[in-house]
Amino acid sequence: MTATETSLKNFQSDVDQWMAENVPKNPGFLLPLTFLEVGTEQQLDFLRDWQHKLWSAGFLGMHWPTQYGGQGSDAAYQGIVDKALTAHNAPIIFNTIGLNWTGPLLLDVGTEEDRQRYIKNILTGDEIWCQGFSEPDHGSDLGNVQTKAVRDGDEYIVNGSKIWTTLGNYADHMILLARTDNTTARKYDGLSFFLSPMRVQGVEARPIRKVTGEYGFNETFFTDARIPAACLLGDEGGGWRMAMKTLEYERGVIAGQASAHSMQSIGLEDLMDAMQDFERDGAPILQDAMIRDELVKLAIEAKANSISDRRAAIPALNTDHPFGIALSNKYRHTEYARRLKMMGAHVQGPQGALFMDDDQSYKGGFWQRAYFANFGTTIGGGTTQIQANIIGEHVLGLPKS
Amino acid sequence: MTATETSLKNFQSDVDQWMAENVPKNPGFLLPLTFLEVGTEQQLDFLRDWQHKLWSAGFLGMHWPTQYGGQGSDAAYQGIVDKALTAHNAPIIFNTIGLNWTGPLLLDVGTEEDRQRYIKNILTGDEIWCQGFSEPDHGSDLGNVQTKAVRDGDEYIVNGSKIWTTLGNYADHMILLARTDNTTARKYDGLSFFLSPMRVQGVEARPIRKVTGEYGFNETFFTDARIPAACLLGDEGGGWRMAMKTLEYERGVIAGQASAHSMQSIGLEDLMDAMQDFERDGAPILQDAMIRDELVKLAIEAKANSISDRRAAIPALNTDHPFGIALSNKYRHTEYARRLKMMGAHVQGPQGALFMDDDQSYKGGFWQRAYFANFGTTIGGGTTQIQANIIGEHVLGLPKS
Amino acid sequence: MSAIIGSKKIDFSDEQSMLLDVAREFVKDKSPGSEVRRLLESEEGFSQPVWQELVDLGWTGINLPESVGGSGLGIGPLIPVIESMGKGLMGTPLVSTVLASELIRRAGGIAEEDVLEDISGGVAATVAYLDHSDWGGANSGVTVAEDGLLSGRKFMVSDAAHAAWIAVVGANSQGEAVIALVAGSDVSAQVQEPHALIDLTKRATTIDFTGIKARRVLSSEKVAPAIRDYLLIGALLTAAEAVGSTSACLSGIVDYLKTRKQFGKLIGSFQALKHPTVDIYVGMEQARSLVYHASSEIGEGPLSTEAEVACRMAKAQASDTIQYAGDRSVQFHGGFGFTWECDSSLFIRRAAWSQQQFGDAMHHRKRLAPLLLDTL
Amino acid sequence: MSAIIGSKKIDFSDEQSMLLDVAREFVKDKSPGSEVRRLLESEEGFSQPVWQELVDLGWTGINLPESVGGSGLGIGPLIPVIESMGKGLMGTPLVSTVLASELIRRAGGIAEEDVLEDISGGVAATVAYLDHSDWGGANSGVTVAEDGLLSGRKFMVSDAAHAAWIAVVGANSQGEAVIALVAGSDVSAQVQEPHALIDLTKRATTIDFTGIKARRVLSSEKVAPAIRDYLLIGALLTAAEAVGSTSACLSGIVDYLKTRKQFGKLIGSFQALKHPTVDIYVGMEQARSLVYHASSEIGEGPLSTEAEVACRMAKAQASDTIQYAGDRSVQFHGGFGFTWECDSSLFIRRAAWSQQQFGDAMHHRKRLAPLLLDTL
Repeated sequence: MTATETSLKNFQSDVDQWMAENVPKNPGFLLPLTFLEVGTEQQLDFLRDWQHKLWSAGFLGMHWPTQYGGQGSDAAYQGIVDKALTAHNAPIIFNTIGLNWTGPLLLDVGTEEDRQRYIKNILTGDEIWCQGFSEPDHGSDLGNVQTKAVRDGDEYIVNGSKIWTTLGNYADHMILLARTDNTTARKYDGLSFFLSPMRVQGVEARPIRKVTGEYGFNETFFTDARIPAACLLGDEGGGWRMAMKTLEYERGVIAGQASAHSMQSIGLEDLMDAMQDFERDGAPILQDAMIRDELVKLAIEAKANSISDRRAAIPALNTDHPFGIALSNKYRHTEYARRLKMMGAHVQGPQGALFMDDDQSYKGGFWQRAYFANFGTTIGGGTTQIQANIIGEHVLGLPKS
Repeated sequence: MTATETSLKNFQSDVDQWMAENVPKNPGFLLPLTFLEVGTEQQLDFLRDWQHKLWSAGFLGMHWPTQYGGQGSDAAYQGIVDKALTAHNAPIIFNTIGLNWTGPLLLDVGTEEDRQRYIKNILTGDEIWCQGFSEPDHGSDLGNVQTKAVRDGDEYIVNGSKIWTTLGNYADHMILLARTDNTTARKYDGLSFFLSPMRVQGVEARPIRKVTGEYGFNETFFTDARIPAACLLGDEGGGWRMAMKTLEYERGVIAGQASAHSMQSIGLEDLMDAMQDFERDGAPILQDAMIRDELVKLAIEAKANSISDRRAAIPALNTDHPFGIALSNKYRHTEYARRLKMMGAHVQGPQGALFMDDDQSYKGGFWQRAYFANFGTTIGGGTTQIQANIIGEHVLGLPKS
Repeated sequence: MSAIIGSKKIDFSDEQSMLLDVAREFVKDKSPGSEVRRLLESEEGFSQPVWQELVDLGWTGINLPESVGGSGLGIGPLIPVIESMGKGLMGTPLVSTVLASELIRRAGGIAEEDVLEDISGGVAATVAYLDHSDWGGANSGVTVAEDGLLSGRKFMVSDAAHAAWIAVVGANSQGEAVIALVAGSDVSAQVQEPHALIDLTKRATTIDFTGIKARRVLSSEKVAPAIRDYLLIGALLTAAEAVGSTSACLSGIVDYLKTRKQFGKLIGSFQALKHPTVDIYVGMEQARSLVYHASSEIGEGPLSTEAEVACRMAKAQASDTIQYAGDRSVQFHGGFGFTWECDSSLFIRRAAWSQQQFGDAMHHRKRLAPLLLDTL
Repeated sequence: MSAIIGSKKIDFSDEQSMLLDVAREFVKDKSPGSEVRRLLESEEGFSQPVWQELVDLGWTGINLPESVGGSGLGIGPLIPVIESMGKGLMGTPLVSTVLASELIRRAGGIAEEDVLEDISGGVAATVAYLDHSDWGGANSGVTVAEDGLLSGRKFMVSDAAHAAWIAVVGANSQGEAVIALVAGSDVSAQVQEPHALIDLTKRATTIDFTGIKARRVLSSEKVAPAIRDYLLIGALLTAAEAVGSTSACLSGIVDYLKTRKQFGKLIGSFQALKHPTVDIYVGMEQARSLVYHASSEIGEGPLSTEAEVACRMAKAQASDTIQYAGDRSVQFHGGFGFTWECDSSLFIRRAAWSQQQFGDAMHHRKRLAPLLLDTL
């Protein structure tokens, strides 16, 4: 299928119809809002079924080659699917690290054997992927990775630990950045990149319990774990380049992802819906002047955020600080989301003191959990405070702190 | 007079009566709210007359010896006068540097000749004093004072400059900190303290225009200015100790001041008064829910500030951070005042865009000017940002920035 | 002219000073982190032996008259005790019990002395007030028939599972406010639905009182003011507890900022973390001042307007500060802050709880407005 | 579902792009700091030769139809021009003139084409709207008799001293809104009382119109919507100007933070200064986005609800941001910031002005509430 306007339009209506009929409704328990938050077998099974169903219907990996399980068409079709997933408020397509990072990477630099081996199972959800870059104590300083992989015949022996391993306890494979040489002049040159199996002796993913009480992340320990030497992607010592390429997929700098629907977003409309359900001082809460003002402030912020994002594409309106809007993206959106969700938790009155397991909690403690979970975005990937430094230094040219 | 309860009570009623009859009402132009803000001859003449009147009535320098123009009674009497001045919303007693810093210092360490020469004229307002401690570029780093005083026979030759010299252009004398020796091992040991005449060749006080458009501060330049060697207070090289003692009077750490009424404070009551005079959306502004909430927030802050100040005197309620309330005093009060005054300027609507010289401005632009002038307090004497460092480091024990 | 600020009274008696010392030591001793963590997994949420010690110290009777075995000291000396418990995140039905005894004392008469004797003697009690999620709405959804038979449900009744007495705020058949004193033993577990609270150190249940008979019904003209005062004192005690929790939260932040390094520096040297921490500190001290001020304004009789203003200000300030503190604590602990293991998770949950008890900051500011602004 | 956010349209035509470049260069050239300082001491507040150049560039007719000698481009392309003038703190009656021509164009008919021709040809004009200090109140205090004779005063009429036409918003004897077109030459200096504005680059007067005869009175059904649109477009142009001024204020702060040292470090390395500066930057970009969005929503006809929402959001955001920027600019410049000499004094004054023009942020948020919240 090539992307003519007519074929896209027809496709869109097909997709819409399929979604209307097939998007699963409330499963009776809270689903994760992002792929970072899969914390129970129940959630996992549900999401795996859903991904498989989407793939079976021919709506996943639209632009990936058919020989690896894709649909062999244009990327525009994936765009339509992703939009429809959002519009229909569909559960997330959870195998994100496989679909959006490992998959495109293998299609780009993998061997034919790697592609045959891994890609279809990524699409079906039969094999789950996780990522092993960050380490305890080194945070996001990837150049400083300390986990060691030592060649021993046809194997590498891996020792060390990784942190914030999303899906680690459920994963079959990890994209692993490890040090194969600690004698190189530049520390980056000692790193290698592996498609490393998780289900081998000496690999243990220990779930990290979050502030919400749920799981989703792991700390992954390698203790004399032996992995086949064939797991090496690219050359020994060439891991840094692979990791950087992966991050470009992660950040959407390069296209190729199989589905962008890795999180369900919570917006002002959701908060407005919630507002219908509460009273203050015996009257609908929307009649409270202070609440109204707070909502209007959030609306101004939300609108300014989305218009700013569009404005970033108009060069003549970005001459003063060319990358300012893009570089402030995380700062603006994640802090807005924190305030929004905090308000959702706060306006409930006493019910806001109930949590997820309470039958009387509002929407299963949805807002309280969303507020707590949002800290993942204001902490992870460079805290808000670091974002402010980045904007100050790289956009405004202020001296380093 | 010794301070018995009865005599104090009688005195208080005398003072009250006198104030009721003698406190001057609106002179037809804006008076300075603090001694830092005397900017015109008109203001100066008015304030000098008022101070002289207060002194003539026997209400100034209550506890200073009669032989120098004081009233020779107990300090409690001065406290009563000061309270009455505030209660009657009296104009400030402007010669603050003389009354509260130089005077007590001379009574403490001055020679009999110094006392005879200077003190009475401080009380009457006939001679005005200013202070020459801070220098351009060195801010509050007094140890680093660079203005030089070189002994030449019976004189010192002074060169250098001082900044933020309050009343400098009107002053007869300056308490001057200058370097008499730049070879000392400790830089503090090379400083001397002078009672330096302002009306001599080579001394020029150049008024600094403020953000309000008014004056009050000066930059004072010394160019081969010759001052009598007899102006030295204490020993040559003993200036640091004198300066520190002066600062203790300035900060009220030691008692002895002749009148604490050196500023008229602007409080929430004043803002409430102003609220009677404005409308919003065709109704009294006090009916606006947002305005009400802002006022209540300020009221909570004001009340918390004043109760905290009282709480500081109850040791058992200060065990966790013994000096926290005192050390956060400036931080709390000056920033509260900024918000209060900003609100006073802001609520006026279009009238808030008028300034002091406009006949139609609200109370002569009182609030706009007060808001602007308040920056003197959030910048001078260690900015708000530095105050936050002080609290973080000295109260909470956080590492230095 | 000074009407808008009003009284600046702040008393701190020798009893309070002594109790502050004793309570701090007590809580430090009985509620170390490991015990807090143990209890939050437990069904009861508090330790019976510790409760007994607390009873033996006389703390359940501090506010009650000597005639019923109390100390006759009023609410004031309880503040340092409750503040200390907040600091130690101590699970205990003390606040519920005190509020119940205050409500009963204020609404009842000589006939109620036996109940107050029970309480000062160490049985736990509580008040059932809310019937839906709005502190500002009418919460009279339980009706009390002539014969004392109740019908209706109450929501979020704190510490009800172990309460020997439950003071149920309801309405009689004429729609007048009454207080039904229900014996805990008459409320079976079957009619109680335990809540899953956001603050895991707390316990509360929804109770269906339908068909339960009150042991006694209070219906004099003292009932309405007593309910009003119960809500204000409830706000104050929540504020006192929140101030204590904020202070522990602050200590946790400060400790982390003094030891954790990033980019080769102690993170406490970064003003982006230091200055907000200072704001937490300042906000907490302000709240603490208002709490002790409010306690100085509360006497035996119905609360004065000054006392009402003080209680509301204390609650508004304490709520805002603990919310900010809990939020920043998670953020400033970075990745660790996002974990269950980090005590920030306890504080952000306590913050959510404290805000929602007896009305949030907005609720109280809205009620302060007419008291402060419309009286001139 | 997306009603609360609504349109996200943002257009930026080639004309706008070109005008942005031209206007920036023009203002840089004509309004350097020394010229700003010179003009603020002057009586006129602007330079006649520069005004003439601006007229020659066609800027007074950008928004007007070609039939009256304008460019027929609407309000959109004026935004970069006014933003640039805000950036250079340029004293000019352009905003007043544009607002007058928009009001007259929207309220008038063919008969008013001569006035619009005057304006596009380069005479200055203004609107007399306020009669007291409340944008939300009725401001119809000038009455216009059958014979066109006016009575009453108007307050804060911008740039009136040099206006050839003054559009006076008033009421006729039936109390209906009318617009009286008064010739500047009919308004003697004696009836004008110049204001001492907080923003020294601006000029405005109180005018007593009593006894002055309007050259023409507009009274059709177009008058009321035209006044409403005048207030919204006024808010938008003020926001555009404020965004420009904020950007200059920000540059001043950034320059100071990059060069001033304290305690041996460039002060911009301190997060206590750096992070608030980032917030000014982010707030300004948000305001700028909203301003350009709003200009994309305004067409020739009466403003749509989308356009109203956009104008109000732009003004609210721009007001809050410039207020914060001006305040922080003084503070962050320290002792120097407190002096007249420092340009911070110009920005904090511009901030006060911008806020108070066409309603402050609170005013607009209050009106946004029903538009956004009550339509679902």
